[in-house]
Formats: sequence, C-alpha cells, structure tokens
Amino acid sequence: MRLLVANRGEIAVRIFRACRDLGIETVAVFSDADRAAPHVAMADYAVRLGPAPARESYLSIDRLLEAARTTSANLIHPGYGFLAESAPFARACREGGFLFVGPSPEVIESMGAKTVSRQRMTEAGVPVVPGMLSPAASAAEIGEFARRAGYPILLKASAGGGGKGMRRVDGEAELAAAFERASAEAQMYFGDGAVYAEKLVENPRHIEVQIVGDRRGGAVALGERECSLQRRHQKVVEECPSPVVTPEIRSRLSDAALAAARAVGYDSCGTVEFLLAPDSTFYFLEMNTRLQVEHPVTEAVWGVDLAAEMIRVALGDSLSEEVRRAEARGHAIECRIYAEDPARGFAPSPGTITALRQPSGPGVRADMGVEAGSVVPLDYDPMLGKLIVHGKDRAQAIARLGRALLEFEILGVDTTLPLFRWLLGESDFVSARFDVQWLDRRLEGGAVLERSGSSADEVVLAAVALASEAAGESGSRPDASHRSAWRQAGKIEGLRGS
Amino acid sequence: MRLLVANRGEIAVRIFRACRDLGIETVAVFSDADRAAPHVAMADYAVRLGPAPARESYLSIDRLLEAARTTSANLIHPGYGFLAESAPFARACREGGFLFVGPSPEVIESMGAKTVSRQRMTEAGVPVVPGMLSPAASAAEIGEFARRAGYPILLKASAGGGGKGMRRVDGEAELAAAFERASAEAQMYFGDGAVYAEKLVENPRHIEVQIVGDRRGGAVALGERECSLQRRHQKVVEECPSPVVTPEIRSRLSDAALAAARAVGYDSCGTVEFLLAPDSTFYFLEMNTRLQVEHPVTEAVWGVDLAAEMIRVALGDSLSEEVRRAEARGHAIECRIYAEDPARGFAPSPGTITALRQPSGPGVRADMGVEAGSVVPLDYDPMLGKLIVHGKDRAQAIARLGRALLEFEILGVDTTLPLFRWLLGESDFVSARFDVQWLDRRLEGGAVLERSGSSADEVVLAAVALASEAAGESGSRPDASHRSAWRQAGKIEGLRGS
Amino acid sequence: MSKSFLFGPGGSEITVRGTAPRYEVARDGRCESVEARSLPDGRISLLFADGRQVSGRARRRGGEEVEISTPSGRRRLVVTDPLRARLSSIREHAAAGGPEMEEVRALMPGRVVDVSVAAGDSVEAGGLLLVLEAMKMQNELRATHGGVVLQCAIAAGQTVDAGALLLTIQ
Amino acid sequence: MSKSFLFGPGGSEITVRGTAPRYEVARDGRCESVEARSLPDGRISLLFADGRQVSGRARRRGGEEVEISTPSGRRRLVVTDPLRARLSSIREHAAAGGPEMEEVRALMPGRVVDVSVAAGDSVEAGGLLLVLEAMKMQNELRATHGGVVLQCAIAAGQTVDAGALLLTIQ
Repeated sequence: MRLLVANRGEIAVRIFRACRDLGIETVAVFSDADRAAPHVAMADYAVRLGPAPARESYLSIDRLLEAARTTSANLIHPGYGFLAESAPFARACREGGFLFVGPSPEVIESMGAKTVSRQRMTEAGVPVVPGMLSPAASAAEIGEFARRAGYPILLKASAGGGGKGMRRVDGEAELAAAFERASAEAQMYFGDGAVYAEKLVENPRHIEVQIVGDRRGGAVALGERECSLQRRHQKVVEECPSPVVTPEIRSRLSDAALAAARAVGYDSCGTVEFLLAPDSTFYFLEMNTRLQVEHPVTEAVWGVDLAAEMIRVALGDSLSEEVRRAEARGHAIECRIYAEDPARGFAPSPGTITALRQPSGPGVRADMGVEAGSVVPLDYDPMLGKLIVHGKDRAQAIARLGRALLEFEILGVDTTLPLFRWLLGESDFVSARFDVQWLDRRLEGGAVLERSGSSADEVVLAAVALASEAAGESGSRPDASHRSAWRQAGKIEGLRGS
Repeated sequence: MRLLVANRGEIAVRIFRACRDLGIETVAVFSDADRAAPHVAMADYAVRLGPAPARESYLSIDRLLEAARTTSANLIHPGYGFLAESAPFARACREGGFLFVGPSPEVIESMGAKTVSRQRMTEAGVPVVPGMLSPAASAAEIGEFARRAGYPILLKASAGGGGKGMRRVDGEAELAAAFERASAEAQMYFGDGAVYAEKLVENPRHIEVQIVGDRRGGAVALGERECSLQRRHQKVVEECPSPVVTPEIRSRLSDAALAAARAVGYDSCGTVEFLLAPDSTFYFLEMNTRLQVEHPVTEAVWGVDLAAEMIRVALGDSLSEEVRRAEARGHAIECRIYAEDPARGFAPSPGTITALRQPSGPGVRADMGVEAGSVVPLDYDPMLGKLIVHGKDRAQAIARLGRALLEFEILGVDTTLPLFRWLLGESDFVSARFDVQWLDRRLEGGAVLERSGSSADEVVLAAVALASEAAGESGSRPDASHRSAWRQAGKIEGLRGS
Repeated sequence: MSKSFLFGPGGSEITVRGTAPRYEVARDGRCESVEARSLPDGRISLLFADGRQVSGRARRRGGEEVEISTPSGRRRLVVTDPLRARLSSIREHAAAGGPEMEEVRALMPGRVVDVSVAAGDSVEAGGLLLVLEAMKMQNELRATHGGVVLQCAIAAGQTVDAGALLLTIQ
Repeated sequence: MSKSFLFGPGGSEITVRGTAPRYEVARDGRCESVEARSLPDGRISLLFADGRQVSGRARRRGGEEVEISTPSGRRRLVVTDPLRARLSSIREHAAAGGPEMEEVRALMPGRVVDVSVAAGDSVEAGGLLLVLEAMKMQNELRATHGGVVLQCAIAAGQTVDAGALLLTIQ
C-alpha cells in the first residue's frame, strides 16, 4: 500500500504520520521551492512536480497523476486547499486507477455548487438561511418574504458577489427605498438590477460539525467545533466543543449534519458548517468535503485519529469501533500559526526560519510543516503549522495554551504567535463572548500592537540587550525585512494593503 | 503562591508546567552544572545552591530551605529522586513553614522502612509475599512454612542483602541440604548464620497502581501501570494499562492499593507497587510516596494532570471532579531516554547535545529536561527526558511509538533511543510476553547491537557519506568520546563494568 | 562595557554597566545588580539579587535598534552611545517636521502585479500606487499624502526584495 | 569527487562519484543515479531514479571513519581513498595478530575512584584494574587478558576525559 499526498506543509506531514501509524508507504510531491521541506524528507518516495508556482506544481493534475504512476502509488490524498475540493481531480484520480482519499467527484460537485447544495439540503430537511429562490419583481414581493422570515433581512444582487450591492433592511418602513437603491447598485455594478432577499442572521457564530462516513452506509457525527474567531473570513482559532453549544443544540446540530451527509451519501471525513444565531437557531452554510485544518481539536477531545480513519474508509473499511463509540473528553483549542506580522496588518513575512522552539508537555501538540532552517516561500499559503492544546475543560485548555505560547519561539520570520498571546488577555475570549465579526472589530484599532511588550520591565530589556551584545548573541547582520521598522511604523500603516 | 522545585531536569520542567497551568509562580534551584539548564530558564525565580556534586546542591536540605526563604516560596516540591522520599526533608520543610508537596514525613517514614510497611500492609489486609517473620531454628521449621506457602521458596539471610546468601528451594527433598548451605553462607558473608524463608514468586511482572489522596480523607486509584520492562532493576519502558491485567484483577489491585493508602492516611500522589505472578496472584512490594517518573502514561489514559492534582491536594483542596470521575481511554507507553549507549553496555554518555529533533503529531508527548546545546553533566542520573505515546489501543500506541522514534533525533551524546527501536521489532514486546527479567535476558546476548543498522541499504549509506562530505555537513571535528570506537569494540566489551 | 538604552523617542532611559556575567542597571538614579548568562539557544538568562529570573533574546534590527523578546512580549529600543549626543540628534530629527520626500519601499519580497502611476504623475492621499503580490495576497500600496511621483523604480511583473525602492514621491 | 567506502573490514565496497547534487553509486559493477540535497538540519536527502527518498546523516568519527544514521539504523563505514592501498593496509593490520601492548583508555569522562594495580604488577584476565565513576555509576575496568602493567597514568581521585590513557598492559 502506498499513498501520495498531493499537498505540502503541515497537512502533508500530518497525513504521512497517519500513514506511518497504518503501515502505509508514503509518496511526497514537491515544487522547486520545497525540495528540502520536512514533508519530502520524511517520505519513502518523493517526486518533483515542477517550478514553484502552484499551477505548475501542486495544482497540476497531470503532473500529480504522473508522479503517482512513477511511484506506483495506490492512493492519492488531496489534503486541504489546492485540489482538495476539485471534482475534476477526484475524477482524474479515479479514472487513472487510483483510490482518491475523499468523497466521490459527484459528492464534491453537488456540495461545491452553492445553489445545488442549498436545494439538496432543503430537501433533506436541513435548515438553510431563509431566502427567496428567485429575484423579486417588486418591493412588495420582498415585503411578503420579510413578513414570513422576520426582519432584519439582506437584499442581494442576483448577479452579484463579494458583498457589493448588499443592503440591510431592518423594517418595513425602510423597504421601498432600500429596494430602489439596491437595484440601482446592482445595475451599476453587475449590469443587472435583479435583487432578492435573504434573512439576515445577526451576530452569528460559525459552528461546524465533524462527520465521518464509510462506503458501507455508516456515518457518525463527532460533535461540533467553534470557529467564530476569524480574521477577514479566515479562521484563526478553533475550539472543540463550542463553549455555547448545549447538549440539546449539539444533538440538533448533529442530526442536521448527519441528514446532510446522508442526503449526498457522504463516505469520507467531512464538515458541515452552520451559522448559529444568538437565539440558538442555526442554518446550513456549506459542506467541506475534505479534512479540515482544524481537525486536531476534534481528535483531541473525541480520542480518534481522523486522518487515519479517512484513509481506512477510503480503502473500503467500515467505520472503526472507536469512531462509532467515541465520547468527548475535555476541551481543545487550536491556533493557526501564520508567517504574518500582526503588528503590521498581518503582512506576509516570508523568509528563513532561523530557530524554532516547540512547546511540549501534557496536553500540547504542535503540528508543524516547517523546522529550523526551513524557507517559507512566497508562493503558497503562509501557514507554518498549528498549536493544539487539550485540557479537562476550557479553563485548563486556555491555561495550557498560555503555557505553550510561553514556550513557543519562532525566529527569522514574523508570526501570528503574538496575536494568540494577546487573545489570552481579552476577557471576551476568556468568557467566550464573540461572534464571527468580533476579531475584525477588535483588530481595527490596532489592539494587538498596543499591548505587545507593554508589561515588560525596561530594566530587564536593557540588561538583555547589553548582555546579549557582550556575548555576541544579538547577531551582526540585521534582518533585512525589519530594517528600521520601528521608525517606519507610521509610514507602513499608510501603505498597508486594504 | 510560589512553588520551589527541589530538583532538576525533566521533572522540574514538568512541575513548572503544572504551576503555569495553575497560575502559581515558580522557583528553580540549580547547581553550578545547571545554570543554563531549561528548568532554570523557564522559572520566575532561580537560586544557586552550590557546586555540581548533589550533596552540596540538590541534596542539601539547608541550602534548599534557604533558597525557599530567599524567594518567599510557599510550597516545596521534591520531584522524584534526590530528597523525594526523605522524611527529614519533608519534616524540615514543615518546620520551616513551607507546604511540602507530598505526604507527611510520618507517612514517608512508615513506608520507607520495609519491615514496618510489610507489617502495616498485612494488618490492612494487603497481600504481601508470604514469609516467615523470624529466623528458622531448623530445616523442619522452614519445611512447615513451605507446606503452607507452597514451593518454590527462597531462603534468605536474616542479616543479609544484595542477593548474597539467597538460595532457591524447589521441593522438600532439597530443603535440608539447602538450609545447611544457606546458613553457612550467611555465616560467611554476614557473620550471622540466621536464615528465614519467603515464597518465591516466579516470572513476576511489576505492576503498580496510581493512587491520589487528599487531606480530607478522599482517595482514588487510577488504574495500574505495567513496569516489567526493566534493565538491572531500573524501569525502561512503562505502559498503562498493563496488557495482562483483566478488569477483575484491576479491581482487586485497586482495592488493595486503596487499602494500603487508607492504612497510612495517604494524602498525595503515590504509587503502590505489586509483583503479579503468572497465576494472577499479586503481592505488595512497596509504596512510592512521590510522583513517579512514569506518571504521564496514567495522565494520557485517564485524562488527568497528576502533577497539578498533587499540588492542589497539598494546598488542602479536595480531589478534583475529573480525578474522582476519571475513566480510562486507550493505551499509553513511555520510554525513558537516557544518555547511555545500548551498544556499549549502556555506558553513560555525558557531553553536549549538539542537536535535538523532537517528535510531534497526534498521540505524542516528549517531556525533555534538555534542549539543543544542553550539557549533560556527569554528576546526576543521565535521564534526558521521556517519550510518551498514546493511542486508542496498544497496537496503535506501538505504531505511534514507532513513528515518534523515526522522528526523534538526539545528537552529541549516545542515547537509549536505539534500544526502543530494537524493542519494536521484538515479538515478545509486541505480544506483551515479558516479565521483570525478560529484558536483561535478551540484552545478555548483545541483541541491540546486532540488529542496529543491519537493514540499511549500503548504497544509501555510501551516498549519504559522500554527499555529506561534499556539502561540508559531516563535521570536521570528530567527536572525542567516539574516536575509533568501531575498531575498539572488542576491547570495549572486555573493559565494560559489571 | 557601558551603554544606555532609550525606550522610544522621548521614552525612559536606562544605563547598563559591567562585564559578563555581572552588570549594574541604572534607571532614575536607582541601581540594580544582575547576573547574565547565555543560554544554548542564544537567549540570555538574567538573575536579579532577589532571585527573579527572566530569559530573553535580543536581535539587532538596524544600526542602533535592538528588538528584545521576553515572556512579557516584544519591544524595540535604541542603543544610545554616547547618550546625550544621540538623544538630542533623535529629538531634533523628530522635530524637523513632515515628510518632504517619501521613498516607498517594499515591505516584503513579492511580485509587482500592477503599477498605477508613472514618474511625473500627481497622486492624492489614499490614491493607489501599485499592487504587490506576496504569498497569495495582493497588497495595494496607497499614498499616505498627496504629491508628485518623482521616480518609478519598478515595472509590473518584476520581483522585488524586501526593502527595495519602488517609488519616490515629493 | 569520487570516493570508495568499505563496510567493515572484509565487507562490501561501494564507490560514489559526481558533484552536488547528482551522484553515481556503483556496487558490484551495477550503477545507480541519485540526487542528494542538504536539509536545513544537516541531514542529506537522497532521491533515487525510481523516486525512493531516504534522509540520513553522516558524522565523522575518526580519521577514516564515518557513522551514517538513516531511519533504518546506524552504521559505521571507512572511507578508503585511494581504495586499493587503504584496503590492503587495513587487511594487513587486521591480520597482524593478537594484541601485544594494550592501552586501557577511559570510555567516558569520569572520576577514578580506585586503582587496584601499579606499574610492574602482574594481572590475570578478568582481574580488576580500576574503578571509574561516571553519572552515579561505578564502572569496574577489568583486564581482557593476562599481562604486566607497564604504566599507570592516573591516580585515585583524578578526573579523566573520554579517551584518556589510564594504564598500559603488556
């Protein structure tokens, strides 16, 4: 048995670890930027795909299949990102005679198209955000919808996307004028004035349910994850379980997720994402037909190995006993560590990692895709790895997160580690009072930058500086990417991308 | 709250991690050999004790108490080894106004003296190895005992120790002659011919039960650990649970351990050690009144933090809910990593650790007392740290151990890592067929040395050698401690200490 | 060895004197003794007279700038040696008024996707100057204030290093 | 660059030729091509034509000796350059017969606790020579064969480094 991971970084490392645990041989693929990457050095086989740009390497279906043929791989795992939710890739794997570790191309397709998935979920009885199914001919038609669904509602351009032409309406009085303006904006932006309405879920949380299905009709839900801490729609910190989901809500969420999985015959690891409103109603958002970045928090709490289970079911095995009988224990939190500088608007910080000190001890797991000396290339997503902590309850998980962050040190590139240290001091985080917009709101004011280092004793800093210089430890070559960054801070703010 | 750890290495690091999780400030103590050790660099306070020799540093009660006073510590934790089971130290802490994190000096004393503890255990109904309570006046008296206890028995010199003057007797026919010889040997070695008899437990396993008691009378048993894999009476690999202990035996072991704990009013973390015979009878061996080296396997399986719990109960708290209601999940294995070379008869290998690559990923925990650049001093126990793996069952734990050992790399000093890699290939280990003598028997033939590297492809080795030289990676300065070790191997064998 | 450290323009000022491993740290006339030891990973472990231990790391950022990381966070400080001269020069510099000529430099290595201005163009505050792509993110660089583009050092499609001059605006 | 490697006295012999990153490895007349790349941690990642990847590390042990660690384990080999000359010299050396003079050296740094012999003493095979204490363990060094102590280089109480000469026995 031999498995090729059509991916790089920490997820390739994670899947190779599962392969080693299962006794499956491993095949790495790499671009020219990754020849010396950890995922290559740990594999039994490795094949060069092409130059650094992803479309010539990790996104090239032809080259990936060629690599699988060269090394006589039986299985192909897409990881996440890249081709993880590409139905054509899944189909090409199948047609090439390889077992694709993921759902069938048909399932990927059905969940990929938002309108189709919405339709199938509605049929399966899974709650979706109430919305009109066709453009409104008049404000009155929208008013009728709003009376059924309740205010506030959101007007959306039928031809639109990316937030343009969207307009919130809080009551019937505003409706007529809002409809006029939304329609005019839709005409202006998209050349089509058609507008429809959806119920607006205010202050929602992003809650997702982990499901695992096998190819014999078995399917289980392994609780939910809390993924509301997002920056610009990107998850930053994830938890399991959600601190606000009660057993009753969990049971309803699990039922809905399983109904969604069964409706499409889901036969792999997957995630059903929901919006959870403050009144505990929830709505289907989308289904991710892959192993999620944040799967380790579920692994920690439920005591399962999702990466291994995904391979097992791809091989045709039934769900394992420990997955069927899994029970939750404790609380887990994951932090995604990016090569981005929170003090400079999360500007990417590619470069060479000069030192890496990983945390350890009880309840701490670090899944890293880099090591000391690794080069973080410009060409890909700048995630370096993930820190996962597990404790008996949320308080202990937070305490252990604080301990792990004290031990964690990454030098050479800027990382999001200071963001998590800052987060630990936020009472909203500690008391779990946040929704999907909370982090963006808090970051607007430059909060992370302000707190950083403010509590440090200046006597300590000065003594470290001199002793370090005396010992020749502070380095003679200043880091190019940081040259005079302090004095330039004002300028940098003004130049930051939007 | 401020806690001083009167210890060094990984156990100091472990306890400081627990302190950080509990929000307790930390005080490290160090000898001149340890100024730059990890346990010092992570502490909030640090105090020099004295020169490297333990009696002038880690074993100096006066200096330890002085350090606690200087830093206004409230609690003193002894770790394991050094003064961990010293009743005078526990008493000195109490009299100095410090809270000793461990049982009272009276409890330590009562369990320290073997004859006293045997007596108390017998009174408490805990099974002890059947033996005569006074010297035998004649072979006939021993014969009477043997008829009650069953053969084989062991004749022991009353004044003896260290295995001298011990003699196995398999049946009544041998008894008279054996008694004569044993008595003569006892006279010769100890100047006292008095001899008594004990039942001989053949092919025993070392099984121990974790107990936790609080200062309000609460006590629980958290299952057993399998510690039969020993080299010269030193534990090498520990597991939780024991692969041979059934629920029925576990229940009896737990009852016996709790009876032992209650008999002495045990109010801390502790361990009751038993010999388990192949027929499932077991006998009290001794009680360890400290946190054991191998406590993390219990933590992994039972989902508790023993180090933190030990501090909590020392502060007068009741046993926590999660300890009271703890349930076992999966299987854990710990490997003790020593700076010793298994290929040279486990000769100590002090020196500087030039590189350290720690394993990570699901189910893997590395508790290390050293880091890259650390100097392993001559003066103390050469344990560098511990690798702990956890899986859904023993098979997965073993698979994960194999994976972690592939990732683990320690350079600069020889370590016992190759011993564990060898162990994974031993069918007796995989199928859990071993007793306390198994490892010593297997090691007698130089088994570890033989297997090492035999499967490596010579083409690979040669290519690594040349490419490494071309890249200037192999190092220009040969390591002094290994100079010409290959050609000296024959000589080394002859010189090895007994 | 003796150096003074300035905590941000107008911040407090601390002087450290001594030779390894013993130093005297003076602030506002008060003096503390500290033992400093290099750790294997390049950090410095400080031990104060009362037993306080802090480990931290110093990294040089520019000529006079050092970034210190400790468990409490990260801060930058300026080494001032000799103190008075540097101090006044920094203060003068800070008081010298607004920018006359601004050099727009790349904050990270990347590829220039689009250049919206050419030499001679007038730009308004907030006006788009160019788009730099790095790590799958497009970063729009905008003018902090109005002016005239004096020089345009790059073209679309070009790869630039961190710190590379992109534009000069007057 | 071209070197040959010998796997233990009398073992097989492999020749590697080429320059980074491409090498040809020859054994018994058969030749394989391999790409070798240095990893950040000092290991070498090998990539064979069939896609096989192995990462390993080489450490020099003595003049001609290299220890190679790979996931399959650890082995020592001797670099022979030029091949024939070294090979025969090693074989001659190995054939030269039993030890005439044995130097007893410290296998690890430690403290000499006790010296049981003095220069001129006769010792029997297995006879105790001295006791060396290291890391809380007392190591009894015993003679591998009988002889006469020619030289005693140390005294009880002395601290010795690894490799230090302790005794010479004829």
